[in-house]
Amino acid sequence: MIEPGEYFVEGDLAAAYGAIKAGCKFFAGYPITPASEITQAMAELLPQVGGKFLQMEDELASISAIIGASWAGIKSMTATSGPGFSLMQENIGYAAMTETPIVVIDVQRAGPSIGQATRAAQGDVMQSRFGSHGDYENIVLSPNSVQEMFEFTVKSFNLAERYRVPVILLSDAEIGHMMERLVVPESINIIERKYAKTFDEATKYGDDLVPPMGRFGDGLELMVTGSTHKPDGTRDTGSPEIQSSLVTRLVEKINKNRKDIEDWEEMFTEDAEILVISYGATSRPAKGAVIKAREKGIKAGYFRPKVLWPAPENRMSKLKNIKKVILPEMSLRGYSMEIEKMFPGKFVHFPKVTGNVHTVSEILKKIEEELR
Amino acid sequence: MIEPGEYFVEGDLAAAYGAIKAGCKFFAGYPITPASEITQAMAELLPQVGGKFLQMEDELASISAIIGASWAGIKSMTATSGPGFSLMQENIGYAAMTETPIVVIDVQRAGPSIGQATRAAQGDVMQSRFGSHGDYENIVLSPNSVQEMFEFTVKSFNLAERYRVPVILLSDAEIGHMMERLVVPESINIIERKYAKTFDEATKYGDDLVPPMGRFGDGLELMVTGSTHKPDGTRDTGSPEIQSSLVTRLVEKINKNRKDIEDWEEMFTEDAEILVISYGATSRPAKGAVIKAREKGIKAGYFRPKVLWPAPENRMSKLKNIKKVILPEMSLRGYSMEIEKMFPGKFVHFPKVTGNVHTVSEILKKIEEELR
Amino acid sequence: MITANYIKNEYIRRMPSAFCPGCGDGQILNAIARAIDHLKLPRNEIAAVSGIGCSAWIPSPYLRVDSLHTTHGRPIAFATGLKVANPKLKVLVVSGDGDCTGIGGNHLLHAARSNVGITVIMVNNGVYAMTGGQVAPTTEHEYKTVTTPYGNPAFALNVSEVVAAAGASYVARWTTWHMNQLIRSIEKGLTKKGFSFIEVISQCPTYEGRILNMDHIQMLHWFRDKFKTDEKGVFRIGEFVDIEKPELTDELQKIIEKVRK
Amino acid sequence: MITANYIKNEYIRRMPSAFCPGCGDGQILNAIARAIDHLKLPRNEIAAVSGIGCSAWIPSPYLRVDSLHTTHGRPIAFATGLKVANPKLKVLVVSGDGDCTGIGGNHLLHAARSNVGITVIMVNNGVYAMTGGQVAPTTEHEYKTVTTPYGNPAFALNVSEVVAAAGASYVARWTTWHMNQLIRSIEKGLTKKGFSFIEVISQCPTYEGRILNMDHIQMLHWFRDKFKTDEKGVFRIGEFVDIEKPELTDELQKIIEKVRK
Amino acid sequence: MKALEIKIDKNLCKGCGICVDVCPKNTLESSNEVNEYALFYPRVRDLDSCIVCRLCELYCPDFAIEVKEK
Amino acid sequence: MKALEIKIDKNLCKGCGICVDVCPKNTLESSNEVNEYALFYPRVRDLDSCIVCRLCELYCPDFAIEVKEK
Amino acid sequence: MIQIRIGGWAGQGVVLAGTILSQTFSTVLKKNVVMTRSYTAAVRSGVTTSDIIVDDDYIYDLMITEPNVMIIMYQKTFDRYIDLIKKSDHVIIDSTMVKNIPEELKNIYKINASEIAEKISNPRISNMVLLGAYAKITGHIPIEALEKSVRMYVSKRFLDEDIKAIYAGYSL
Amino acid sequence: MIQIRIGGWAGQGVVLAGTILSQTFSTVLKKNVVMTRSYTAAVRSGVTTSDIIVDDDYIYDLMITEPNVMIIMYQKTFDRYIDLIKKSDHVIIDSTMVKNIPEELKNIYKINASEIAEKISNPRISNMVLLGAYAKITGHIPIEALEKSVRMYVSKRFLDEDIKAIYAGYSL
Ligand SMILES: Cc1ncc(C[n+]2csc(CCOP(=O)(O)OP(=O)(O)O)c2C)c(N)n1
Ligand SMILES: Cc1ncc(C[n+]2csc(CCOP(=O)(O)OP(=O)(O)O)c2C)c(N)n1
Ligand code: SF4
Ligand code: SF4
Ligand code: SF4
Ligand code: SF4
Ligand code: SF4
Ligand code: SF4
Ligand SMILES: [Mg+2]
Ligand SMILES: [Mg+2]
Repeated sequence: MIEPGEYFVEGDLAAAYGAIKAGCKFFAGYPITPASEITQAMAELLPQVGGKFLQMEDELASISAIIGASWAGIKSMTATSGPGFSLMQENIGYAAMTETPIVVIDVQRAGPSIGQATRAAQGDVMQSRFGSHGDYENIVLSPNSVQEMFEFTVKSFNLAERYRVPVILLSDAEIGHMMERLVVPESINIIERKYAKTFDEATKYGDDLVPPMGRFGDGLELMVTGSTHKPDGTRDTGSPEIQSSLVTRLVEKINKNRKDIEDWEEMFTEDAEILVISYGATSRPAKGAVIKAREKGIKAGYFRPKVLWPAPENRMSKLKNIKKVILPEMSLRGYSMEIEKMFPGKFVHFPKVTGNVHTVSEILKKIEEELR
Repeated sequence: MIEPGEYFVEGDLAAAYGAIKAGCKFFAGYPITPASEITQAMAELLPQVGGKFLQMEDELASISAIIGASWAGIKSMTATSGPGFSLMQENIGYAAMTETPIVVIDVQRAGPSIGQATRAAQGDVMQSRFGSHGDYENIVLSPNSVQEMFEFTVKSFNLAERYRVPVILLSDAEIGHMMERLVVPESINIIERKYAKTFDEATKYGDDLVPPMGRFGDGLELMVTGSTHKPDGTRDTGSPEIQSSLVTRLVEKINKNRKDIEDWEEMFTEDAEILVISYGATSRPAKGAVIKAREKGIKAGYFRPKVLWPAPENRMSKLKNIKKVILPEMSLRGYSMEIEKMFPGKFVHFPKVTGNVHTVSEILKKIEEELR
Repeated sequence: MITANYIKNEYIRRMPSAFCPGCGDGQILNAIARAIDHLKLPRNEIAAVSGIGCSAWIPSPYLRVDSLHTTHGRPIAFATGLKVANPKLKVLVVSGDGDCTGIGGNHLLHAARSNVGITVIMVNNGVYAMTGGQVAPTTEHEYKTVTTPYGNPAFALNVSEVVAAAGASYVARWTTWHMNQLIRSIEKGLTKKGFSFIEVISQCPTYEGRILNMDHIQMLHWFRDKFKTDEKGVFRIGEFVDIEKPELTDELQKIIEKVRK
Repeated sequence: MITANYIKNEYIRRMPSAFCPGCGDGQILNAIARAIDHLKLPRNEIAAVSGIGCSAWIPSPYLRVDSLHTTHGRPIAFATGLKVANPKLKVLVVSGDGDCTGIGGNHLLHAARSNVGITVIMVNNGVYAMTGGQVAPTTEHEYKTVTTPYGNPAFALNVSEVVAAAGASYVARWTTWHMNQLIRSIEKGLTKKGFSFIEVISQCPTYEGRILNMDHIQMLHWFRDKFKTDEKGVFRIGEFVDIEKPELTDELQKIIEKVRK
Repeated sequence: MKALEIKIDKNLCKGCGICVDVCPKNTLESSNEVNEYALFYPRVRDLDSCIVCRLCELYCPDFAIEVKEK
Repeated sequence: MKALEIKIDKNLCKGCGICVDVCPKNTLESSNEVNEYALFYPRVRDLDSCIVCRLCELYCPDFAIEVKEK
Repeated sequence: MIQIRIGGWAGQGVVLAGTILSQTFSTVLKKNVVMTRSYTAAVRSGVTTSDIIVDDDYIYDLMITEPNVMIIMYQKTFDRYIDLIKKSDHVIIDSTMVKNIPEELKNIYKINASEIAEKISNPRISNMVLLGAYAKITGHIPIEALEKSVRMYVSKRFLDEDIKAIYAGYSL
Repeated sequence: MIQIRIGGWAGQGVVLAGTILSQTFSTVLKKNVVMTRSYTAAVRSGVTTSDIIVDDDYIYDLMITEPNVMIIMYQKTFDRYIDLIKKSDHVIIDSTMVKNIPEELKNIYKINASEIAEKISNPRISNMVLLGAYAKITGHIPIEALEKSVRMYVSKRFLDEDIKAIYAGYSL
């Protein structure tokens, strides 16, 4: 099943391959353009590896089902796009609260609302972190090629299992529907879940703030709840301390491990005066434009967060010589608040919301304009 | 009904009074702590003014129903808390896309997920702006007293009708369940919807970017859709230009009218060196602490956005002498990204997530600490 | 005699439609327009609400009345608000089987239960057509679709039976072969005080056709031959329920009158 | 003879419960524990899933098995994932009438349709108890609650009938007066291959009591006197459905075997 | 009743052949002529046989056929 | 069978009286004694009348009553 | 500034007492008042409190910090708030419900409110008796103001007995 | 860099042709390739395109900017992309489907692909005929590489006729 080697496939299919390689054995989903191809591929592939696929009645059910399955010790995933992603928000919060490892792929399309289903956008960046109510942190990855659709899906599972959080693979219609070379390597690094062997073990955590997870059916008599709870799972909806310590740990679990989670790519940043920050599909032409700008003698740099949340803030805060930061993205809001926060007074937004990715020459032109 | 005069009521009830006074004639909702009291009050009050109340099967249905009712020309509202607010996100985006005036009250409780239902928090601030997928802007108000629960509800309806957007009244369990004096004034400024009298009128807008709204039943043969559409409502899911111009207008409609929408309160800001920014319940002790600090000779200032989104960025960017900004809030995330963005290098976060509001002395102590 | 040309000029916003050749959705549009015409309903007293799916496009944009094209699964909930806000409107929901019973099943259940006076036409093509042929709640056990490549492990919902059990005032099922009966049922639905539900078995040549291995003419013939008023289960057609009981917006009006006097 | 003390020691995580005096939820907990004991099911082979509501607290924390206390309305969907992921588990859902048929109605419909082998016990107390006595989908027409102060304009859902129509393998309705029958039905539900649904009419003295103007003893007597196997509508008790048909996780297993050989 | 003319609007007709199928009198037949969308629209085989029952109009999904009465 | 003792756990009993109601032999009765939650728990009226049918145990929502057999 | 906590058990009318007292200060006496309630998510039973803050100035602090007055209607509540009780100026208890009082606590007003209430009509109006006693003991409010608030809030059916109860408490 | 647009109508096998051609470049010839598709939300009918970008370097631009090659299978598509066609180096059309060609356009390869396809088995494989013709006309790919790609992608059932079709196109 999915032999190592070279394939020419679309991004959605590569994500499904990645999930299978990561050990995903359960997928529950609901069709939606442009993510249906992931769903369809999982329907086809999962039984081949002894896994199970369910098309559910809606997205509320889909995310609920994968959380349920995760507690049975099965790596689980769903895939959707904007409208379905909005519906999943309540239970993304539940997964964060109960520390359930799940992977959710959002193949972004042009919104808001129904918008343009087949066209690309990056309008869900803030939602992917703040879409559910209350305080929590999750992890969001942003691939920019078919190869990364595969690799980042594997990585999403690894991070989900490692930190017991919902991980969002935030793709878009461009990358999801694009076809490109995919190389499936011989060996892939897979992180497996740490199981608690006793009830007691499941209530304790070390420096990483991540308690080992119990599994239903192992006889631990677990209590899992989305209500505020003590470390042993006992519901407590009245104590200030329990609320504070639980929520703080859930957030700190990500913040404390930022160094391990943050991921980015950069080029020409040492001496760059103008920096193009970009992610996902847009980062392809952004990089191309920076290379072209350098050829023209412009001191341009390129910086690309591969993990959007937590953002690579440490690294960004060290990029001191920069005079201007351009953020091209397929959204009027996208990542701009984060980048403006990191580069106050230097920030230039360059949104494009036509459903098309920026071109190299558009970004190059913008770089040149901003230098004038 | 609800005679002018003095009442001693809880915040939730004051919001229901405000809605009735604003001319709300339809409420569809689903019970949830701590917003159920609004729902129950509307069930009781609406028939008295010839209005209609429906308890729906869930929050998805509730927000759908009020959008439907709004298109029949009826001012409509719903009220919920975090879990229900998450479920409403898809159709908040739909209301934004179709430019439907509705009011949604979110009485925040301690989350994430089920959390602590009766206890206060401010964790939904980012969600209230970014909770739905894609690019849109809405308006979010933050009351800090029972009186403001009343006044801001009226104002929410006014802004919704004026700008044809979903308006969120973002309250919390503290303000919603607190009892205080409410003065219902003799006369209240109510903005009524501008109706299009012809199909053609409904397709055009002026400088404010807000087209007059058609009403179902008036014979205009309207086409309303959450898909990308031309100004006349014709669905167009393929054209880059239509997508771009529609979404840009939806966002610009708010940005362009910021001056009219932004609202805040400030004190001692002229010469303040340390500024406490706060909103909602927390702004009460924050203001108290600043007053106490001044009594002690500390050059403290107080700044409180009454409208959280759009944020009073113009005003904030002019507060130049400030050396430090403290943001006490009942959230680990809350409004911090916005304030950090506005006051880079000066920002001090002071979250409290116990379900209790900060006390005056806690904030005062923090001010003193930060001065050291 | 009513001509199609007259119907088109009077009730159809624009043609050609975006439907595939031979798609039943066009027939259903034709039926709806004729029912409205038979009843001599002024167009401004009708509002059409639909969700997302091929069948949701039947009224939006093709039917020349106020139309609200909502989110996937929610048209009945939107329609409920619209109806309550203006009870004078005849509110017509057109919804696909996925829209109506997949993601939207709960609203259907509760609209039937609360007996809100709207008319729901559910287009049952046994598949999620718009998104490319995935399994629907109405797909038969073991059928192969793009998301059940090895056969559907679940069973098809007998939608009309469920809606009847939930308390609807009027429930009927026809196929696109039964055009006259269908039109008659839409008329009855639109005149019914309470909640009315009309299930139309319809052909989707593009995706359902692939599943059934039939073209649209074959499907129509299958509808003609297999679906009977004395059949069992999902093959039964006819009127299942036709009763009178208090309607929701009436009840709300009564409350107002009671409270205010 | 099985004593309550033995049941408590063996199956109950902790007492006293947070339920009001005389609440039927405690009786249902008692019934569930006894059914498990009668079947001699090892506790680690049972998983309890519940949503939000008073009745959701029956298994969480009181039943001494793995328990997943989920979001409001979704327990059946969570349970479906859990069951599919580990078909060896007996997955028991305990859900209130609001949780199960209000916000969660759609999942109920589709679990019944797809015949997933879980057991749902729905506690029907005719009201949203946990949030303070609001109208539920099971509240009778014209009843007064805090959100229907002038009477319920809608009608009560006959839940078991709807679930039967949707395709469940086993459907029964009892009341908290009918403890032995209830226990027997839970046993049957837990041994049933397919989807089993047990509706329990239960007393909520605090809120339902206010609506009906009865205390819990009066309610129990009302259950005894009014609910009969030969009654009509919502007053009918007994076993409504008891059939065999292919179960979802079995079907998925068959697919795997088919594909891999 | 007799038909004066049966008009098929080439720009609307999608060549599905439903009209041909439902016509009780075999008045219509498939053709090999395509419109600009490459769809084969039907043609009148025998106008005289038409009884103006308008079943073709009733079943046509695309409002593409029009039977004009004498 | 005869009962040796009928124990009502004061800390669990919520005084609902369901046991009193369902007992076929009137073995139990309500009392005026309250526990620390101000709930009136029942008492044994006539131990000898008990037939150890354990209906009280079956119906008690709070696992508060225990019938010990001789 | 006056800070009052009324503490009892679910169903004892803690919130009603708090509301009537707050309204006395707010609507009748034109003070600024904030009243907050606390109860656990369990609707069923548990400690319930009404916290009242009264001031001539605008009220900034929404949480009680140092209560001047503790009105306690239930033993478990008494035990829970023992620390605050020790620091409070006035402690008023329903001595029918709170019997277990540490020796060292001297300055406690013990009102057999439930018994008095039962004599008037039923123990459920013990909260009103305690309000009357509060007016007398602290002198914070004239009894007439309290009466006015009761008349504004309580429905006709219960008005007579409630008025009787506050005067009974006042005249102790 | 080579930029190719294949344009046709829904159902003509535009995406399949694009995929096989892209794979020829990518998997067989080891070039970098990005292929994107465009179609309207209407699943039913409409203009469909496959855009292919081929480069020795990593591909940054995901959108076709200046196509070198236009392969057009349908009149409406031809009309829509007339501007790009004018600027393109090579234009290859299925002359059975595209008949209406402005006079001034000279440099167009007219391949009666549908007819040839029909002769082999059925008109649905006209896309393969055009791919064969493309290989011949542009010299971008050896026909053997194309054949290899077809063999990798196409299922056994259709393999023979597809191979025949590419060689038919190639030998024109
Ligand atoms: C929340 C959400 N989920 C999924 C979709 C994608 N979607 C659009 S239409 C559709 C199915 C339509 O099927 P049906 O209702 O049966 O209509 P048909 O196309 O068959 O007429 C789906 C899943 C969506 N638009 N929104
Ligand atoms: C999404 C969401 N909406 C609303 C609520 C609030 N809520 C909690 S329990 C409940 C109703 C419970 O009623 P039911 O299921 O009948 O259980 P009961 O308490 O009557 O046993 C509601 C509406 C919630 N927790 N989540
Ligand atoms: S895909 Fe099916 S349902 Fe949709 S228009 Fe085509 S034939 Fe009709
Ligand atoms: S409120 Fe009703 S359902 Fe909830 S515990 Fe009390 S009696 Fe039981
Ligand atoms: S009117 Fe009747 S007979 Fe004439 S062509 Fe149409 S279907 Fe045939
Ligand atoms: S039924 Fe209509 S669309 Fe179909 S072939 Fe006849 S005229 Fe054309
Ligand atoms: S065992 Fe039976 S007879 Fe004895 S007290 Fe209990 S219910 Fe009564
Ligand atoms: S049934 Fe149980 S809780 Fe109720 S009174 Fe009897 S012993 Fe107490
Ligand atoms: Mg369908
Ligand atoms: Mg209930």
